[in-house]
Amino acid sequence: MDTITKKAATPDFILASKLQALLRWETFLILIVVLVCVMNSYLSPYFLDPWNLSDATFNFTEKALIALPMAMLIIAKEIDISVAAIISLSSTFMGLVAQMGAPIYVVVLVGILIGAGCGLFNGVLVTRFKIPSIVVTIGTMSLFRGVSYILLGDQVVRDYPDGFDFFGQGYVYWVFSFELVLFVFFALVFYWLLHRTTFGRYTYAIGNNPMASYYSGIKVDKHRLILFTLVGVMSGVAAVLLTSRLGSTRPSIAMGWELSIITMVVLGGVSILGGRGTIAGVVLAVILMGLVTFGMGLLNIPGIVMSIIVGVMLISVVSLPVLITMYKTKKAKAL
Amino acid sequence: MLRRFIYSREGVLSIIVLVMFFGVGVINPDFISLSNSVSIFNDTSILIMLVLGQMMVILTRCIDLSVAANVAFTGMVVAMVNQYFPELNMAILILLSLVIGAFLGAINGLFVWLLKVPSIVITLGTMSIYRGATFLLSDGAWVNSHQMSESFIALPRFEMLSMPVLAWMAIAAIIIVFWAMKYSVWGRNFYSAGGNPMAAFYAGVNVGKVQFYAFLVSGTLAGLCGYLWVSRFAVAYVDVANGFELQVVAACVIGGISIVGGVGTVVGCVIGALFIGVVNNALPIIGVSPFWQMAISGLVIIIAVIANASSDKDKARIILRKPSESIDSAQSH
Amino acid sequence: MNNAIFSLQKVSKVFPGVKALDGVDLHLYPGQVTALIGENGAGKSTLVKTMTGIYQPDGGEIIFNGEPVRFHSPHDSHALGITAIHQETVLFDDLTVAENIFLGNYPMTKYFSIDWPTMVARSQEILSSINAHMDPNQILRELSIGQKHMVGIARALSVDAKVVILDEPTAALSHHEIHELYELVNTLKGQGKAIMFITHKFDEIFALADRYTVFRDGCYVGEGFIKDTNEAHLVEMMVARSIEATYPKKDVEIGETLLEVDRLCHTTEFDNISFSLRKGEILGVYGLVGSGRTEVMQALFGTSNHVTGTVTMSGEEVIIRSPKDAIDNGIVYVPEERQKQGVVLELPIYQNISLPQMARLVKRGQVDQEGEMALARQYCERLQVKSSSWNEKVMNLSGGNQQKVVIAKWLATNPKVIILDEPTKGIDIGSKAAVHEFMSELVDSGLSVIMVSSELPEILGMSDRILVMNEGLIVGELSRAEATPEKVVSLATGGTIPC
Amino acid sequence: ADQVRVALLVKALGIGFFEAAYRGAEEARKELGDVDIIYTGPTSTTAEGQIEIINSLIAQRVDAIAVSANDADALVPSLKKAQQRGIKVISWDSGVGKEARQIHLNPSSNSLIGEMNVQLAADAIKAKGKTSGTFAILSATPTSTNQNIWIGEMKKSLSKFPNLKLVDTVYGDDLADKSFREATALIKNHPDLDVIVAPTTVGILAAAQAVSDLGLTGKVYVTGLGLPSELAGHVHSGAIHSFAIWNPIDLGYSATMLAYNLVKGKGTKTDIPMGRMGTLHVDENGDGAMAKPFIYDASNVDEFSSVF
Ligand SMILES: Nc1ncnc2c1ncn2[C@@H]1O[C@H](COP(=O)(O)OP(=O)(O)OP(=O)(O)O)[C@@H](O)[C@H]1O
Ligand SMILES: Nc1ncnc2c1ncn2[C@@H]1O[C@H](COP(=O)(O)OP(=O)(O)OP(=O)(O)O)[C@@H](O)[C@H]1O
Ligand SMILES: [Mg+2]
Ligand SMILES: [Mg+2]
Repeated sequence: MDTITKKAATPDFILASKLQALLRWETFLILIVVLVCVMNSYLSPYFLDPWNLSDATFNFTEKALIALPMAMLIIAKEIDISVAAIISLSSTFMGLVAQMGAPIYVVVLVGILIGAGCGLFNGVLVTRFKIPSIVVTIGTMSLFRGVSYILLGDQVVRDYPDGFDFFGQGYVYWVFSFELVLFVFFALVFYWLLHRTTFGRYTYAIGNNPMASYYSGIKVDKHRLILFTLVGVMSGVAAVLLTSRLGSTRPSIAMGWELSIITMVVLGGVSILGGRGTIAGVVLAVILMGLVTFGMGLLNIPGIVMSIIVGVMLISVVSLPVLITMYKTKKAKAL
Repeated sequence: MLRRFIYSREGVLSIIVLVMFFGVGVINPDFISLSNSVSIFNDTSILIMLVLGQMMVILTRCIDLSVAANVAFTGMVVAMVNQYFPELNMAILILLSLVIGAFLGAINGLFVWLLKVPSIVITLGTMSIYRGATFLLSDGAWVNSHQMSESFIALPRFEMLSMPVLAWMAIAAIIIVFWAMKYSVWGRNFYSAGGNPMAAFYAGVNVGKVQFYAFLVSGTLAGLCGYLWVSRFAVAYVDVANGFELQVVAACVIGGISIVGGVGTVVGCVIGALFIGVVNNALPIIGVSPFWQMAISGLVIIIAVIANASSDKDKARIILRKPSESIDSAQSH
Repeated sequence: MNNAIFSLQKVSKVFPGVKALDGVDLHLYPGQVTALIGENGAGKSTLVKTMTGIYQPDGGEIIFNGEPVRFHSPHDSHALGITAIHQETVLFDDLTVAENIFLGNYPMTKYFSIDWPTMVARSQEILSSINAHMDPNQILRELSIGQKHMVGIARALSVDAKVVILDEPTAALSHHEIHELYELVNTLKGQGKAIMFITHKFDEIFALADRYTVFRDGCYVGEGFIKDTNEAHLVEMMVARSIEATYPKKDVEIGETLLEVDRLCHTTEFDNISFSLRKGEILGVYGLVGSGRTEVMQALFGTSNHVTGTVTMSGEEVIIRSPKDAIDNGIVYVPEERQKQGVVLELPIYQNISLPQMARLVKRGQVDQEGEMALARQYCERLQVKSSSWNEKVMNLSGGNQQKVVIAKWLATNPKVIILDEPTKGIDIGSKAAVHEFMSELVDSGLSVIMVSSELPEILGMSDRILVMNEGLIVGELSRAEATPEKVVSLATGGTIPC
Repeated sequence: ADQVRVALLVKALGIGFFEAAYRGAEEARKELGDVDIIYTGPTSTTAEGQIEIINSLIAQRVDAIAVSANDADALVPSLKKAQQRGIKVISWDSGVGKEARQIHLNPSSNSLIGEMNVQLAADAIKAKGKTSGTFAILSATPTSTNQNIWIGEMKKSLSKFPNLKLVDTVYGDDLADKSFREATALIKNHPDLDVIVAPTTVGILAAAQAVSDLGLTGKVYVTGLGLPSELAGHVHSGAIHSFAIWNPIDLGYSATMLAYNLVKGKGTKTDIPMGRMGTLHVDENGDGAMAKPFIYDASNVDEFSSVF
């Protein structure tokens, strides 16, 4: 223990160490983002165009909105792989009420409420029956989308009220789409929630040691329930945006999104084992993935090749830090 | 003994499967005929083999999401080899599928073993990579039945004792894995490494290596299934077995393989796979609307895991001695 | 000196940031018990792991039977007949007793398969040879902690060992079981095995050991024969200072009744628990391991379900359904399983301290980090937590300091009743004294303390009043004056008070 | 002169039919000389994947997009945006809502396809030596638009075939294993079934395989839409008597020609030239259809199996 040098226990020290922590993974991501930008603008003359970049954001904002609460959920040692199915179910219900002639605000409200309901349902199954969340959500993934199929069958709903297209297609100012602005807003909200509030603190504590958190008076199950519901709510929000962007609903909407969302979160430096990760990391990972796929799209690289690249990125992201520490300890031993 | 089985998780599950099986038989008596039972088993064989591999992986606290992509890649390779060298002996092709599958599994296993990175992330990555590689390899083209040699297609269909080779292969896999998991040190290591890695380490078990073996076996079986799949459906293309990994994991979960490691039996996972097999085969027979099928399978999974979870609850220890119990225990001494 | 069967010479082991072993020597002799003594963190367990091939030493030599050896894995040491019972229970909850005993060393048939019937039969033999009666086919999860320890011991005896290493084997055993263990050690000794025994309890050292070796901060300090030494000498070697009175119980004026528990019942764990606690009192709760003390305390703290009965604080009934309710009512609990239930190892000290009262540390909707820091500083300084900064992860603290963090966390909530469950379990003599001293201070400042302990001297030395539990029931209550070791043990093992 | 850049956006890469269409597009490129073809498509057949690609095509300012859509409605907003940015949009094979494209090139008219599928079933029954019989449909997913349109057309045209009876419609989701299982179940549930009609390439293959595995070759015929290169084996084995498909090469060729001519402003509102394929007549909805699907059987399948 003597090897550790004494440092004054002052708040400045917290700040310094916070900065230090931030300066690792996130800096690395920022560097890559810049690199990708430079490469993309070098490789394609179309890359550095505000409208094109703005268009590119549509490819990830909805997924990114779910990645935010998903990051918190994974930090708290849980996971939800039913999110894409929640989008489908909540879009289906929006479609049904829209068909009955509901006004915009009702449609939106229904979308968000159904999302919240699905999240709550996941949360109740996880906390009430003490089943691992990955197992629960494998089941509800089929259940939620299955219910969409029951309700809609082979129908398609496209009679959304006038003006509903604003959410997924409208612009707030110049090239800034409503989706993008909403994402920035929620990124700030979740940053505040995770890093500034007691709720965020509890999330880390639970993710690191649920038992000790419970013994410290945290209502662990309630917290998990809220997190699942939050993921549901944001899936509902994403469903509103996606439905509005597509202008129509089908049960097969958002197929396979869960994996890209989880990929974003892991790429952002959130530990899949819980307890570690930041919103800044997730946001950067989202931007990185958006830029990489958009850049490759401009070069017309087939999607399946892109998925190879994303797969390699994912594996490197978790392996690199391990390799680096291995190398460091080897060096330390040699000394 | 029998009573113990009936009350165990496996017992409850097999009763549910049997009730389902005969329930469908009431609606359509042909369903429970011997030949149809064989055909359901045959249809489930590939799933069973993949589930056996996945069980080992899950026992060691890992998960292998890349199995379906492995099936697609290996299937494509052997199909293409067969297409260009139709004279090549089937034994060599099967060996090839085992080797390729094992290789892909080993890649997962090495990352988990040597770098200690979470398997869910690794296999999520290799899942995209293997399937992408299938696309690059085939350039998106299919290999069709008439491009495959006769023996390539005939092998899994060849009937012995009125059961196809495919089903016999599954039975062989079940027996081998059952023996290994019960009677070999190598197999018992999966339980100890997953049940308590620290203690396993203290007992001289190399946990990382055991995890590596799990991925190796899972990959090898997936490779074999790759050949079996393209041969059975007589076509190889990029999307082969797309999304099948979830069915494999679901079968494990239904079969009572604990996702947190260390608990699960071969019997359980075979029943879990048969459960899915019976549901898959029964739904079209009893004429359930295709729109209902997905919701039903989701509901079934949820109910099964809830049942599994609650059957665990009674196992708490008891300090207080009820009068009757103390007599019991006194007698047993 | 050269007849040692197993020796370590100049062995070192480095962990990132810690030199756990710094060129230590150790010799074990056939037919003799060597006690290894040292404070918490002296490197004893690390040495055990190095001797059994779990860790590879960074320097030095291991000599077995006069020949240098290298253990690449626990397998190698096992093959030479070196077995160990580790400090942590390292068994498998979901496997059978028999398999737990033979795991890593299965009996095989000639067809290369595990011979289950033989395994069960031999387990039965070994278990009855140590007087542990259980069904080898039972799943370990269904056993009590004490029984599990017996399985651990059976495991160490399953091979024909030449060297047996016991790392704090008695920490979780009951009085009765400890005596059986003593007998066992003597039998093994008689069979000519070399035994190493690690413990923090001096009575055990003097009762069992022939030789001793002392470590301090990863360094070898000295060794010798037990018959040539005494406790004071050993303590001085261990801590390089002398320790004063072991049980510094202060006399505090005892106030009115604060907490009353009335007919607390649980469906399976305990029944009809009634007692009261007064202001400024230390209430000791004694019982054998598994007698249900922890369960009762956890019920008071709101962590167990299926509990009926009433709890009154200062005359008013309170309803406690979760730890939060308990904390709100001024009852806090320092758990037995410190690392699992007490601290969040990955979080810094200051965040651990503030965890139970985050809600009070909010400024403008945000966590007030400076307030948090101030709180942590105040209480950690009061408890003299040793750390480079309050921003250090709890993971990097020694066991005793982790315990202090837990206590600091609770004191910061201004509790009325503090429940300490085995507060000194696995804590060395120096830290132990500090904890006891602190307990005295607590009651002095107006708190009431419930102390669950399995250590008789501690119970007798610190309590104002003693409750004794057996098989889920309170079987007796003794005042400080009437309590004697015989009375307490007799009650705890199901007897009545001898007159 | 500047190159005209035409994007051929397909449902997903790695589908034989679209690879063949790409070859047709390449043929058109060679013929025209001043065209670049961007052949692209998502990893799996999802609308979201196609939209991402449309966004990148807009960014590249291609001159025209010729799309075979995974979803007739979901692509509408982004294709509209493409049009606003001055990109010519046509759909082919599988169409999109008419507000989102200028022309839709049907491989053949839907009613013709529907009728032809029933005709194929009738032919198969005749091949069995029967005059009347039953058939069932094995479709792709329950939500795939053109499948559903064709099934609807098949049902309509049933009145022209009084001797045919449709007994069941099932969905194989374009998955080999599920289609196989559904086909097997069809045969078991309807012991007197004569023909399975699968207007989808995955389905027809799986059904043919199921029939030959059950040893019912000659008893139950499979027919529908498929590619000669994929089905030649089953035609020879006898599981398939005949099947139909339009020529994907011609389709890709025509789509490219149409896109090019729209960019160049050639042709009139109702008639647009498409090179060697003649002129496309467009109706008031912007729909145009190519010729009748071509029927393949044992006599001609080998001739084409090496082509597409
Ligand atoms: N795996 C490890 N990684 C890093 N440091 C370790 C590790 N294991 C032990 N240490 C450190 O090595 C030192 C010696 O620990 P060890 O467990 O050997 O002590 P001990 O003498 O057994 O103490 P106790 O009486 O509390 O059991 C301590 O400072 C401990 O923190
Ligand atoms: N067989 C067992 N397996 C796992 N945990 C056990 C077992 N027995 C007891 N425990 C745990 O150990 C703790 C102590 O249990 P209990 O209340 O029965 O004993 P106690 O009288 O407090 O004894 P001690 O605290 O000395 O172990 C509890 O947290 C309990 O959950
Ligand atoms: Mg120790
Ligand atoms: Mg206790």
